[in-house]
Amino acid sequence: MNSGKAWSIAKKDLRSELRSREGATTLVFLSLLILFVFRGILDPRLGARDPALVAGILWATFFFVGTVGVAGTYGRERDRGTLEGLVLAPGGAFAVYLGKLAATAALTVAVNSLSLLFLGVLFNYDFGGVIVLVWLVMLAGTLGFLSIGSVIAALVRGARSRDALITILLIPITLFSIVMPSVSATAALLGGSGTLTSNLYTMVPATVVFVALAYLLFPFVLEE
Amino acid sequence: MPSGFESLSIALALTYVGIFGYVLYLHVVQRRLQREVAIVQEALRAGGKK
Amino acid sequence: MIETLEVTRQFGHRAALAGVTLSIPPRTIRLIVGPNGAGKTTLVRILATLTRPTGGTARIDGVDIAEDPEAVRPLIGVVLHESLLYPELTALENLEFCGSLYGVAGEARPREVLRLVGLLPRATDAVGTFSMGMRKRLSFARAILHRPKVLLLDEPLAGLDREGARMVAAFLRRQREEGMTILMTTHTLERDWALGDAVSVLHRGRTVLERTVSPEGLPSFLADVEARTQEG
Amino acid sequence: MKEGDRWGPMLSVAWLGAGLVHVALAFLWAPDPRSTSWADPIAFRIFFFHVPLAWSGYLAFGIVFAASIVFLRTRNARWDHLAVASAGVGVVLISLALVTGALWQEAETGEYWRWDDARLFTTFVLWLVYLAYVALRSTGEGGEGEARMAAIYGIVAFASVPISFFSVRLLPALHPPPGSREYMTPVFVAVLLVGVVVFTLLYLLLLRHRLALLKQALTLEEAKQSLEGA
Repeated sequence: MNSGKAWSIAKKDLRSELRSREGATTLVFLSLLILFVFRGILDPRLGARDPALVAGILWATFFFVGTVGVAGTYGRERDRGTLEGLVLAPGGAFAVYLGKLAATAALTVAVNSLSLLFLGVLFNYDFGGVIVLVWLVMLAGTLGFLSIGSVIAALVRGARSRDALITILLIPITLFSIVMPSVSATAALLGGSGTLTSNLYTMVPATVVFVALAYLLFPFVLEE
Repeated sequence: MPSGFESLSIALALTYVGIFGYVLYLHVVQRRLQREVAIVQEALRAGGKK
Repeated sequence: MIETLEVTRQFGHRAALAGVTLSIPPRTIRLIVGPNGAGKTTLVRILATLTRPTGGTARIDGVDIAEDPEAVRPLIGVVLHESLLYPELTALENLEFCGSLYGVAGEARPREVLRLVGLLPRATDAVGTFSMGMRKRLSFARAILHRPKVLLLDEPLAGLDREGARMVAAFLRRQREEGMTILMTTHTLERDWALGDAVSVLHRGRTVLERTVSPEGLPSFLADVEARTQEG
Repeated sequence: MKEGDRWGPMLSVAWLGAGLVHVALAFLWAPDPRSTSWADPIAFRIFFFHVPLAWSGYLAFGIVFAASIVFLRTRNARWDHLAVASAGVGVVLISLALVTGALWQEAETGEYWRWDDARLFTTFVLWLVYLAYVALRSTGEGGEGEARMAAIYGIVAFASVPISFFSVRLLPALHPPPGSREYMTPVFVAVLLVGVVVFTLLYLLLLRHRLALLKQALTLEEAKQSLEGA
């Protein structure tokens, strides 16, 4: 595994993203769409003050933004046939995984940060001093989610119904290992009861195992 | 709330209905495939091809 | 140098390759000919370590592609049907990115190969604006960027106009002079006959015939191919 | 079943016999009246079916996991067929385990479903994961691409079950499942073991059926191809 290759791929992905901005705009609009839907059905007076509800809304948004983001990065490479160029280069498959994971994470974390802002505005919800910790939980959860999300997205990149498949395959794997702990950690933060550590404590090992799985399996994943 | 005995019998019934249902399903599909194979082989022979 | 012995590729009962045996010395262009579906693309993909062979052995410059694909990759330059290029990036950015993957730093080598394929004036234009022929030539530049020993080309002249094909042919002859081993698949043998040093015929996944190229040898060769592939 | 198939009938007879014995034992077993760890002694007997079903479901997916690893290594299509067949049977067994688990939970606590019952929870995760596996297999592409995809997912999915188990178990809302262990009398354990044997036999029987079906589908595929090719 050659970290130089990973770094070059990350830089290339981000440069392509800045140049075409195709991924970013899709994700921002997706985030706005989901938040508007929740805003539409929830009367701010009664609904949006409950921490568990706000955490749930946030993580529903983060889940779909992450899924579409990671699907896009591999989908585009596969459709344009450029992924084989990355497999052909020396440095191993895991470097491709890390490079693309870094670029996707940067984009997704940026959009998720915007989502926090949008929620604050749409629900005129004041996160208060705890916003930094909420952001950190978002970061941890997003990295955990993308660490396995990339594997699944790369895996089904060539399948006909890949977008549906990605969601179907990702939900069972990430819902209980990443998303639910993140939701309860965020809810705990917003609700003031500080059991944050026990949730982060579970998400970190889950992420480590996912990255280990990626290391073992990615050479097979990229095979055509 | 169904009584204990009802729950048990429902559980038992569902389990074995499920199992035999699945076996039956496998059997039916197997039969259908066998018929299709016979048709295709017939077409092969009729066409005189190898 | 490319050597393969009874390379096969199959899944279940479908055999994409049923036994390919080749020996291609350096400084030669080997044409691989065969109808569509004979396994030409599969052969290129196996040698390029993109697809795993099911059986047989294949070595590039003595390195076994199944045992040590990582060691093979720096040795090979590959041109596939897809151009492996990013349309939103410029020609130079594409080559610099590819260079970074192969440990070739800076702009010097990228500019040099761009000049070789006559695209230096378009260095800072987005590849998305390039014509089909220009993209093909850029993918050749990409393939030789890291100075590989072997070139694996899957129908490189397909879709090129006369002018484009002439430029690519000149390019390949120059690479041959510089010691490159070149394997090139084609299904338009008549046009590419003069370019090759030898021809191998692939029929139903097997190498069935091999012949060194001689200027007037085409008609008799075509007759032999016809004979050999009839009773298959 | 094919004529040269000695095992099939023997396996079925063995399973039927053992199954009847197991059902009889489950009914005859009388709980120790003094112990208080379950609300309804009769309904508790569902336990003798729920646990063996869940066990054979886990076994089925363990085999999908192992077969997927061997397939990735050897690329021999036979392992892929084993994985597909085992997953199909596994989903059926796990679905029955969920149903019996819910019925038992309802008899115990009046609710059909409780998230904080760790056993029910992990069985549910396993069920969800392998529904996704079966969905992946039915994209219909067939061939090595789909087999490789499914093998890799089979590995990741199985590994995610314990991860999900530990991640959620430590959530504050969850407490360890109720019930002490004093009802584990030797007789009880014996009946349970008979159950496990019966349902493992059942798994093997269903697996053979499912593999035979797969073989049939392959011969049809081959016949069709030779029709097109010829």
